[in-house]
Amino acid sequence: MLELNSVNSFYGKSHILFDVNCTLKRGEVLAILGRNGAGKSTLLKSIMGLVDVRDGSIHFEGNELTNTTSHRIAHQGLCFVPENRDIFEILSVEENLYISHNPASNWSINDIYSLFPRLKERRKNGGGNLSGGEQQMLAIARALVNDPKMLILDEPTEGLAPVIVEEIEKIISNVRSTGIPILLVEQNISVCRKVADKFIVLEQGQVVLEGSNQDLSDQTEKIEHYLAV
Amino acid sequence: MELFFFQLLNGLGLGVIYFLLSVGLTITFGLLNFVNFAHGAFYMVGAYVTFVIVSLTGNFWLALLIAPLVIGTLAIALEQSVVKFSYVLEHKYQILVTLGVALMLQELVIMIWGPIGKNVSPPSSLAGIIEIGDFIYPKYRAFVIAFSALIAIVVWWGLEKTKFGALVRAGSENAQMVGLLGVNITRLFSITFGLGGLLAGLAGVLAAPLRGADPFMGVEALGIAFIVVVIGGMGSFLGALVGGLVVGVMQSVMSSVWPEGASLMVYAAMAAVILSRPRGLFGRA
Amino acid sequence: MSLELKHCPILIAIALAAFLVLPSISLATEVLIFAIIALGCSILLGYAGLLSFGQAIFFGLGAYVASLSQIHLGVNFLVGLLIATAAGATVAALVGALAIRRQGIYFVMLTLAFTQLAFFVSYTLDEWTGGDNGLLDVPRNSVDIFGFEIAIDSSEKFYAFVAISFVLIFLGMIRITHSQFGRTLLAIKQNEERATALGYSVKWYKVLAFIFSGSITAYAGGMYALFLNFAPLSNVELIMSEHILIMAIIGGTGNVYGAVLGSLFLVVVGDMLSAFWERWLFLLGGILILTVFYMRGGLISGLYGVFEFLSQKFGSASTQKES
Amino acid sequence: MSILTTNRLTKSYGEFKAVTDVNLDVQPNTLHAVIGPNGAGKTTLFHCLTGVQRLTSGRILFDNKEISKLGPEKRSSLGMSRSFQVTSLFLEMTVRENLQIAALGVSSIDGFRFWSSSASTVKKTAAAVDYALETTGFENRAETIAGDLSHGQQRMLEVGMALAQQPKLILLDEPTSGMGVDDIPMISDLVRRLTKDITVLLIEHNMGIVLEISDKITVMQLGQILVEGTPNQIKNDQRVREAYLGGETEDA
Repeated sequence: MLELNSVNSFYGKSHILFDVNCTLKRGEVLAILGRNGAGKSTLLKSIMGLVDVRDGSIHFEGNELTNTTSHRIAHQGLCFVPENRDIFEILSVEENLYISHNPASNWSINDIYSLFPRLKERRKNGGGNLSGGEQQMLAIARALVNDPKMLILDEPTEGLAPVIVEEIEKIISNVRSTGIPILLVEQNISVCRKVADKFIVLEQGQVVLEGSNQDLSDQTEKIEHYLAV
Repeated sequence: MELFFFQLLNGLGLGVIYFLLSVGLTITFGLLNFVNFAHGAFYMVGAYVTFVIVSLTGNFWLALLIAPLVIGTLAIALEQSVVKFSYVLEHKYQILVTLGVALMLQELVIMIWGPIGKNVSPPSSLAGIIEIGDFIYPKYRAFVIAFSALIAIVVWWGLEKTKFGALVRAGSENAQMVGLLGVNITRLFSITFGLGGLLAGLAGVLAAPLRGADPFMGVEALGIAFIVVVIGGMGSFLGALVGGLVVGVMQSVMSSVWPEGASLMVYAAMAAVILSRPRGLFGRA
Repeated sequence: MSLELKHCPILIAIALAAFLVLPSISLATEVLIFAIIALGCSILLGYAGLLSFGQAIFFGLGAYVASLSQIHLGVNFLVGLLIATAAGATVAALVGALAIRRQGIYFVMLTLAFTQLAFFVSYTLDEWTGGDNGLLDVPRNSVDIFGFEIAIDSSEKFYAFVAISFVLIFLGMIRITHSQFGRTLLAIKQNEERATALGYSVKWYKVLAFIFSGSITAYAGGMYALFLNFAPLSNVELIMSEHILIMAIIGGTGNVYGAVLGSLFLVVVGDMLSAFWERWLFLLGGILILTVFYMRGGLISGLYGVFEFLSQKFGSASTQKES
Repeated sequence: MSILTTNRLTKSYGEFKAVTDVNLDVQPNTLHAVIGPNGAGKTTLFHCLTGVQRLTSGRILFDNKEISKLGPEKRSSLGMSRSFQVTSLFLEMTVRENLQIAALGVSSIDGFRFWSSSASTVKKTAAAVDYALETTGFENRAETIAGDLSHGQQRMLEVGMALAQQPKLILLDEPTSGMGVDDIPMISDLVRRLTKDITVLLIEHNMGIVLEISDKITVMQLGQILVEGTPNQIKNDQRVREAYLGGETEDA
């Protein structure tokens, strides 16, 4: 469904991504690994039209996305959950869902409430009053009601308690089982092992390693070499 | 005492007009982070369009209906042709561009109608006074208060209870994220800009029978709108309402105590608020 | 010193040319006075990066103080102008110190509020300022040095005085803009956060820029009142601030000569156009917009562009060798 | 004799504690690195050290002087310079002018000289500017406009500006951020060389560099110091591994 062909992205003058290729099929979860500053977020932003792609192309279901405006890309069904969640703090939980809601979506706001009872309890609360975990759930929920054909998650488990991480893992598997592919930036390898079908590792803006879920366990040492120590 | 009450009511009437004038400015600022120095011109042109419609048809109600739409359209046309290209520029250049627009509109008005102001008479049904016991009050001013209050409620409802309003509020917090939800942000911008202009035009319509239409009322109105927005807090609906009323009442009451000092006071208040509390009464940090 | 020597003939040439070329001597006087005023604005906008709607305060203040000193103190016109300059510097320090406590749009709003305050104060103090009517019949008291009287009682003499002031002030400002202070201001304008991290007390630089700007504007305002024999209330209006800004921007704020071009453009074109088209300000609004979008450096950068083009076209042999 | 110490440094935003009770101890002429995963509080710590943000509680001692309440410009006059994570230069000026402005920043008066041409003021900075040009290898590009430099070169100039101030301590905020692979050795060589004359406190994501060149490493997590030690100690520390990779890495 998604196809990136030697993508080169820039922030102003700095060249961040170098010839990145990857593909994603229906019902697949692709994890993008890499250190801070390796270009993971830039990759997602390139897909969403937030970063200048000077070379290469991005296609989704055959449509060219390269350098179109973000709202057009969102209209194609690419739903983005940014790293810092970007919940609208002055809007209530319900309003956050309401402005994103697309009647065509498989998830109605009520479905979301049964999926995330916690959000139902807090639906009148301001987005700014939510805990980190609740914000993350709301951010994912906000993407789900927007009728996603593909989900893009930027470090959804970052800074969250293990219980909530588990819950998010469940949601990811749940969405995946409906056939919606997911692009996942994640630094926590154990999460990737549980949910990802395949992975790529970015270093200094280049793909340095790719593999299947099995490789995540088999090549741990190699991957860790890229990620940290 | 009665005089005081009279002035208080006058201040209220002035205040609601100030609110209509300022609310568009504050919301465009909140959403676009854009300061429109041409905002006062919308108010002025609103008064002139009223003058034209009333002198052609003799029907104020028609002006009340049509003039705001004309100004809203004008605002959108300006946004599309000039203003939107300045969004990417620094604040100071945005100010200069809109300053140029304001100057052009003002001179255009003088070219057409001359530098001398025009009088607009209130509708005959609202001529005269209402008497409540001993207290008398001009009918038209009473109408302005009631009508503006109604509009204030409509604007509040639109901002708080509709999807469009929620998008505007969301956009003022994080426009990029709104775009990522599939909303065409540039269109949201121009519609909001147009609605802000429409409300300023409406303020001009309501003000026309009270103070006539003159080419320099735009500059004056811009100053007032800035005071209101600064005191109330940039980007805040409630700020525009409270700020408008505070400034209106302050000006009206002061003008019976120390007429020359009325304007002095409000500008001093503005400076004091910026220095001591830059976010105003209700502005977000 | 070489810097001043280089610019001296250009400035004298400008002053002479204004006298010889312009249709009237009063127009020439006005051009030079407003060139100083536009320069005062450029110091703030072009060097310190501060968009201020406060220039009318210093302009009006200079006019009032110079006039009052002639009427009530009876001091000679030179002393009067010096008092006006000192008043301008003091008020500019005050206004500047308060205004720079806020940044961006709030800074602009503050300067706007201060101008309006100055206007209403001037309006209210009508015993001193003449209120709406302005201060009428302002004399130019002659200077008396050792029994030797210098009076500027003709428009030629007054022009000569303005021209000398113009040359000296411009030389002074060229020195300042080419000094370490001028370069530091440019650095602050380009990247304030970095300048602070490098150890610069940014606010004092801005206040000093305000003082320079305010004092020369007040001096010019004083000259303008003596020129007209009249200090109108419109000097302290917000619209005056706007016109000064527009003048500086159209001329170009990054170079002292931009101020001359801006003044020349506004005063002369305004004079010519207003004769048969009173609403020429309409055009000015349009030009302002075009300048911001297409020629951020103003007329002066356009002029340099033309020079460069010409020298490339005709002097190509020498320049090509170098590159 | 440490050059920089912090005593229970704490910074909170409302209820959220970004940095809690951090005790840092930097020895002179060493390269001390602070690392940690996202959200560990490194940047907040850096802002507190440079004076961009006020501490909530605790103390900072620099060269035996308490500096906790001084603004950034005062700290730089005392001999503490910094680089920026996002390149922050005077983009319309030449490399040399950037360094001159930096060198003059430490004296409180020279920048105010409006009565003499800048050439005379600039002479004073010649030694400092030359030192910075030489150390960063910009001798041949001194007259290039900073905005025209490549990204990697801008990062080098970023460090050069801090050097031109001839500081006792230099704080580097992710000097390699956004740099191409090929440029990184250039920076790490430079940083290593610096400790001959001065002390370097380095905040960095790139573990490879940090392990290679640091004398001492402080690892932060969730606003607190997790471990401190030499590169070898850090390399083999299980807690560091977990902090970076999440739980369940025991099979590694």
